[in-house]
Amino acid sequence: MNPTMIPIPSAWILYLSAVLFVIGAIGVLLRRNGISIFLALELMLNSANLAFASFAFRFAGASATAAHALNGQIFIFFIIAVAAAEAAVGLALFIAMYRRKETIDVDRFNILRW
Amino acid sequence: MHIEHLLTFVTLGPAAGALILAFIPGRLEKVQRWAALLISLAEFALSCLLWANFNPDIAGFQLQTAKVPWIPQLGISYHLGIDGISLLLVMLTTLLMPVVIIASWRSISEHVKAFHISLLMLTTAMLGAFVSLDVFLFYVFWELMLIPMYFIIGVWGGPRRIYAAVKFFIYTMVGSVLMLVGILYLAYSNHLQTHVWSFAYSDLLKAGRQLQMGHSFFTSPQMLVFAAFALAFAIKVPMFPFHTWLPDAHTEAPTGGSIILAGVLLKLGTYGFLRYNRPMFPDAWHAFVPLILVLAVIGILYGAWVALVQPDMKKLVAYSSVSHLGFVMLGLAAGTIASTEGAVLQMVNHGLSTGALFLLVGVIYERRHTRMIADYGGIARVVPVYTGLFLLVTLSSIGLPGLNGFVGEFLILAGTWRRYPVAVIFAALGLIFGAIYMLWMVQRVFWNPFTHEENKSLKDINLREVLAVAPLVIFIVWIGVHPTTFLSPMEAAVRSLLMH
Amino acid sequence: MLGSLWIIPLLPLIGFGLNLFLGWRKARKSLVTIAGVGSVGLATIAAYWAIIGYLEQPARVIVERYFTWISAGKITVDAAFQIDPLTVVMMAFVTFVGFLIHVYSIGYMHGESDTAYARFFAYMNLFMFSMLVLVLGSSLPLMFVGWEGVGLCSYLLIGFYFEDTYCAMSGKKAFIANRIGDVGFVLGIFATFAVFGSADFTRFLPIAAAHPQQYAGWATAIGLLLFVGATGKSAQIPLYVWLPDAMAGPTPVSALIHAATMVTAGVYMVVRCNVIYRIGPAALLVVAIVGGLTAIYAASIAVAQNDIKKVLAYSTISQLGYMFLGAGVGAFAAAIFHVVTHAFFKALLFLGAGSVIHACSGNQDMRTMGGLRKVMPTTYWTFLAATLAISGIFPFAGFFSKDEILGRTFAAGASNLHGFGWLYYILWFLGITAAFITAFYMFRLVYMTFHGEFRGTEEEKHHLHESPWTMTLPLQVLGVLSIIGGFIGIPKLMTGHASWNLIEHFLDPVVIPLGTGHAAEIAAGVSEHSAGAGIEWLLLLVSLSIAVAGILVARSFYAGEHAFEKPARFVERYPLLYKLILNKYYIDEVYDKVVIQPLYRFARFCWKAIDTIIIDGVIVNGTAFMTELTGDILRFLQTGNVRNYALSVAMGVLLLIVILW
Amino acid sequence: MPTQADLFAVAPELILIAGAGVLLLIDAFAPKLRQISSELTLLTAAGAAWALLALPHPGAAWSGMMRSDTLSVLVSLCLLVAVFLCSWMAGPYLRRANKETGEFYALLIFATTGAMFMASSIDLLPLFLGLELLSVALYVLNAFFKDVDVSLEAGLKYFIVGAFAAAFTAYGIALLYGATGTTNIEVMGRTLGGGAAVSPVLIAGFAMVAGGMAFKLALFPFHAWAPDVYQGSPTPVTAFLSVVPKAAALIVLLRFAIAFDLLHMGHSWVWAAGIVAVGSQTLGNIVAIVQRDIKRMLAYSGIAHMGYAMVGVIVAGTAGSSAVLVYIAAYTVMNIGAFAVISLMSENEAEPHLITDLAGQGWSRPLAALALSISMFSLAGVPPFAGFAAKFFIFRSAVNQGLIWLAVLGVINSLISAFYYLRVVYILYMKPLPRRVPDFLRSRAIGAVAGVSAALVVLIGLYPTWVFSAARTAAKLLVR
Repeated sequence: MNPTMIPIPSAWILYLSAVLFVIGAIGVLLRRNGISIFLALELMLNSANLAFASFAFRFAGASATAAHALNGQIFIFFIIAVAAAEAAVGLALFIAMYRRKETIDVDRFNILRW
Repeated sequence: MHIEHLLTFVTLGPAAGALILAFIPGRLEKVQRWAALLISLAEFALSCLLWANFNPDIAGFQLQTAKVPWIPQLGISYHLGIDGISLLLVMLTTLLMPVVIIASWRSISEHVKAFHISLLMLTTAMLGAFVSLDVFLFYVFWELMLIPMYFIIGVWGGPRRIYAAVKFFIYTMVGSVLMLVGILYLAYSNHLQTHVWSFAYSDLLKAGRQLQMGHSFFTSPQMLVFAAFALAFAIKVPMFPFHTWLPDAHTEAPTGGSIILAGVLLKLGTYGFLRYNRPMFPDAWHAFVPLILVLAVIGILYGAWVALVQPDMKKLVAYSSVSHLGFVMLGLAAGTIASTEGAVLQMVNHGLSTGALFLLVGVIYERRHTRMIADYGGIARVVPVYTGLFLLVTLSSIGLPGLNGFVGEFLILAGTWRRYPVAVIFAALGLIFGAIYMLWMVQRVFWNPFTHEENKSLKDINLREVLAVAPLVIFIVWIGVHPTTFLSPMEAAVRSLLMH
Repeated sequence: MLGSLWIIPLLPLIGFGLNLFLGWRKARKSLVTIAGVGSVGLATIAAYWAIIGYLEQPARVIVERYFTWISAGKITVDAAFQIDPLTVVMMAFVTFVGFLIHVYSIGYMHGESDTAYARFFAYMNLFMFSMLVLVLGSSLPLMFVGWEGVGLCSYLLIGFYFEDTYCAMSGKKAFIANRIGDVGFVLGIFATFAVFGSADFTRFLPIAAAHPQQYAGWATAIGLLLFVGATGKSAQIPLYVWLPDAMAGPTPVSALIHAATMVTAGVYMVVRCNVIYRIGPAALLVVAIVGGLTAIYAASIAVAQNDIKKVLAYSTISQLGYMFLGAGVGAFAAAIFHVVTHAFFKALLFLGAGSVIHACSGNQDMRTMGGLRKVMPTTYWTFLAATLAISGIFPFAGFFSKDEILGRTFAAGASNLHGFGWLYYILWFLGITAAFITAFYMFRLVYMTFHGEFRGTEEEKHHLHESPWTMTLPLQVLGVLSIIGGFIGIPKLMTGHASWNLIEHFLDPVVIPLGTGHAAEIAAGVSEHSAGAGIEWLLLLVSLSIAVAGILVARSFYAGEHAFEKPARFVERYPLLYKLILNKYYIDEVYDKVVIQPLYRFARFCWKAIDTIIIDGVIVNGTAFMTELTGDILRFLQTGNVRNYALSVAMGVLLLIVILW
Repeated sequence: MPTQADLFAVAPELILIAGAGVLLLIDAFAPKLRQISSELTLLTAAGAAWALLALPHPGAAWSGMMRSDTLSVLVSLCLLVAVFLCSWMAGPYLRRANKETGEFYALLIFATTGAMFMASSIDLLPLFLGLELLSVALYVLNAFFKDVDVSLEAGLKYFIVGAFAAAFTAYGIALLYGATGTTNIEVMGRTLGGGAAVSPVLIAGFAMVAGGMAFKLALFPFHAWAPDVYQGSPTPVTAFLSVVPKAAALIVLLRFAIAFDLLHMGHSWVWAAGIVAVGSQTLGNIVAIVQRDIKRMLAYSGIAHMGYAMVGVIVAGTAGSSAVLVYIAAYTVMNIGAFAVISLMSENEAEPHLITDLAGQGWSRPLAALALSISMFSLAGVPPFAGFAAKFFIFRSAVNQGLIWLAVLGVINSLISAFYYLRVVYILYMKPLPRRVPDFLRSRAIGAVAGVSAALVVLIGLYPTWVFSAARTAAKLLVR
């Protein structure tokens, strides 16, 4: 049958988002460089977006649930905005860090412990 | 003043007094002392009014205050009232307060204001715990006691005061927190039965009685709740083996603190047993009586034995308290009218004689700054009057007939004999050991050759101190010669309390 | 005075208060004397007034209730005094002898400082008060008030010279030994309350008497418990140990408290509760056995003592043994009779000894005395009279009472009382032997003290003198009494008229007849039963000759130019026996090793091990420590590395998901 | 179609934002006016409070995305009190470090606004926005002293962990949305009530959102950030941080608990939440015992306290929610009181705030010390202070639901907590002043803050009835 006729199953998108989320999470846990951690965070947020998209896509598919689609799609925009805000603050923090310690290796910031 | 407000005045009076003191500048120490003294005397006067208006024929609570809603959604209200039992203990408390203040006149030299404020707050807490007819209210007062006592021990105490203060606080709290859960459970089960929220003593009394007696301890609500209450009270009493906070607290606390601690605080434990555990959980009570008996007897003997070898006078008296309160618990456990009345009387007796003992030890401590028995000897020569008083108090505490101690112990043991003669036989040995450790201390402090030169300059007890100890001595003799004055008011109350 | 008996004990109590005050103000001795002796004098007058009033009216028992002392539940004790023949007898000699000894003390204690003098009389007055309460009290608890009161006074008076460790220690020892007995006593009281519902003599005794069968068992228990108290107060085996040490007190004290009055309280109590003992024969038997053993045991110790007061102390114990023996065989009147005569001659002996010690400037060792009869004739003659009395020489007081007791004991054997005839024969034999020993050691004392040459230092010899009249007067009065005192109890045997035995006749109502049908009937019967006139005469002669024999032996040992030779040889032959007796069979040491030391060791164990280490160390502070330790370990989860924190968040979410699944 | 009612519903928030805007403008263009920015903030908060109390409350607003009723009023009031007190004490504190700028206050206000949004939204959209507004503002506030290492580190840590948690929240929301087709909590609840199968997706989503909230509450095991951030941040910020986000997050959890009727959804929830609650209590208390820095200690104590509050959340229902609300009120005042005194009794923000530095202050700074001790006793749950009342209601609700084991473990924990609270008190009163008397901050303003909060603590303790009855009405609305 002609693949152009078969829509991508929304589940696939969901799985992708999940994978991305996990990658992001692992990134946060493993990377020491502030910037890369930061990128990983972005990845996680956007995987959430993807998840929203996939669900919205699914809901839009069926007429019964078509009304729900909008909620998710709106949400995506807000998350993007929020991500931007976090980005601003985060970068500012990293700059401040660098100014004081000449490094953005987060493991070097452990005066506070125990 | 309307009669129904009397109890409120008595109970909250000291707190109000504390508030007044707070506004007197701290550097006017004399004013502080006098103000505190006057307040406490007024208190005593008020409680005498209580006595005057008390009707001994009524078994239940009387002179009740109006029920003022406090947390109406839960049926918690401010409600006070007394019966013959609490009346006596209230009198004891208000009697001891002036004594304490006079006794602390010299010995408390710094933070005078704070001391008296804590003292008065403590009084309110203790009185409140005795007279509240709402269990929540009771619990609030009960816990409130900890804070001022914590300061009294910790700020004005001896070298190891902080350890003692914290130990006192935590130890006591161990019991009371579980009691809180017990109270909540009672209120809840009361709600299940009546569909009304209430913390009133009378309601929880019914609720407690209807609690299930399961087969084993852990499946029996009544036993569990009983235990929750009992632990709190047993620690306060203190019953063996929950007593180890007492020696430290007693020894480290300033004279005044020790007097209150021994005089009133411990009574709250025994009072709790009598007021809550016994009538609220009759079945569980009967299940636990053997245990209480055993612990009481152990307490009597154990306390006496340990007192026997104490080098420190205050510690000795502290352990003697363990022994004496063992007698009280024995009387309560036996639960005959005679033994119970004896127990209540013995609470008062112990308050008087042990209070007096601590006071007198404090007197000599102020002069020589040592409580070690070994640092004295033969001082009867230099301080005859002091010796006389000390001897009298000692005799009252070892239960010489004609003094208060005997009446209490006699009633307790005579009453207990009907049900548990064996326990009485063991407990009676405590009378022997009591005589041994007390007289041995007396011998080493007052008799024997005059060893320490520095004791030559000891001043005999002065007028202020005599005034402090006089009220105690008066009642020691009064109770000894004519105990009926104090037995008759509680007769009805005890009777009805034991009926259930 | 009858109708307000309370005045009698009140007077000495007032004296006590006055003397305390005077002592505090450091008042002159004369004032103290007035207060101290005066109060007792008045009390004596009041007492006799009351006695006369009592004799004039028909009732045998009068109880005066003043107020309810203790009342709670089923326990009710009235503050009430009771007067009956027994009370009369006791009160009569207690007040009188007491007064005499007070008078004597004026001279004896004159050397003391003003305050000490006042203190002494204060204590003595307090003692008179307590003793009178003991005698007058109409119920066991009230008797117990006096009972412990006299104990307290004896504690204070033994420890009168409190700066001497030995005195203080002896006082404490006396109090504690008494306390041990008293515990038995109170337990007896509790049992009485539980069984009879009341401890008033006029209530529970008749009940018991009415139903002997029913109460037999309990009566035995109560009797034994009460008797434990008696062994403490009246220094019987095993609690006698305090009495010898009690001699540490001033001599008048020894005379009044530890010879004449207090120590006889036990006998008084047994007689007072005779009903209980009669329906509980086992208890009665125990009383008799303990009495008999104590009599011989103490006498044997007295033989070897060199301290004049120690000898008298042990003789007191032995005499008390006689009294209990008497009570034990149901001869209650005889027991009281001996109490009275003993009060006379033993008080006299002590006072005499006191005057001797006074003369020898405080020295009490007989080995350094001797030949005193020249310097102090009054003391000597009165002392001799008393000695004859205690040795049981006809017609001195002691003869009648002691012989009565021995006779009854033999009779008990003859009548095979409770089927223990043989036992009573043994007891009689012990008694008669003790009589021999008594005569021996008493005359040993007399010879060593008054005869021969003075063996002390020169300046002591120089200091020797007869005592002032305040001291000799009481001696003379008591001397007369110890001579004629016996005539109040002349046995039927001699006169043929039972009524001539005044005291027994008088005390009759005290011995309440029992309800019907009880083995104890025989016990009651004993008081009438007699072993037959012939045997009685025989016994009489036996005991008399025994006494004489004792005297002769003593003479051959300690008098004449060969004095002290035989004893020395005796000691050489039986060194161990001598050491044993000299050291009182090492009983004190045994008690110390077996009871006291272990107790203290155990107490220290409780304190150090159980309290400090186990409860406080391990459980209380251990918990706190463990909590803190856990905290100290857990805090290191806080690595300070932000990525770990993130990890914990992730883990947390996973945890939630897993659990919620 | 938005109505005026919708405007009323968010009027307080609007006022706050306006105030913040003004502050920022002043900062940028009228530096001279800076010194009044603290007062301005107080004014703004007061204004918002006025709006909150004076304007009508339409209930559901913004087409059911938010709710403005007694509940939101109560919570918002707590939040406003918090921001009021915090900015009041911030003034002198910042002035000493001469760091006082309008932006600080503006950020405080923004954070509060975010929290208020969280508290009053039913839809996850505004909720998420509020959450982020709150968080982002806080990231900056923690690191506000950017030349102080600890402050900076605090900011960094809070940021990384916070963003991480936020991502989880976001993804969780997505999953919830996926499972139910809506982002409105109540609607979700209804669909569940309608018997929609509980899908793994839903559970995962809920777990992630709950985790996000638990992070804000610093519940075990999401607590790790708290001690460091508390210790590092400027004290006023710590005070703010210790109450505002927690209040908001608790409400969110309550909404979920009630909408989903978690208590009856099976034991798994009780177990999960129970472990979290008791775990937080135990870990918080036990580790707090060994802390030397008082701010760090209070962080652990905060962990424990949220553990108690969690018990109320588990119970939910009227009893549980009302208890939680009372707890929020009580916790707010006693914590801020404590931190006020701490900010008073510190020499400079860079140094750790050792408990032992307080030695002898009881007698040299009696009032401040009294306030601190009151907070401590209250935190320990000793009557007659607010903390006791709060715990009382919590445990009562637990007992009523037959969750007695939760109550028992709770009281045992509050017993353990007495250890370290008492230590503060005895160091205040029973230890002598050190030879070198520390020169602590002296400020009427902070003193006033401490005084006010202490007074409130006593008031709520002695007469919890007002708060409690308000809480009950609110709770009823919540449950309906």
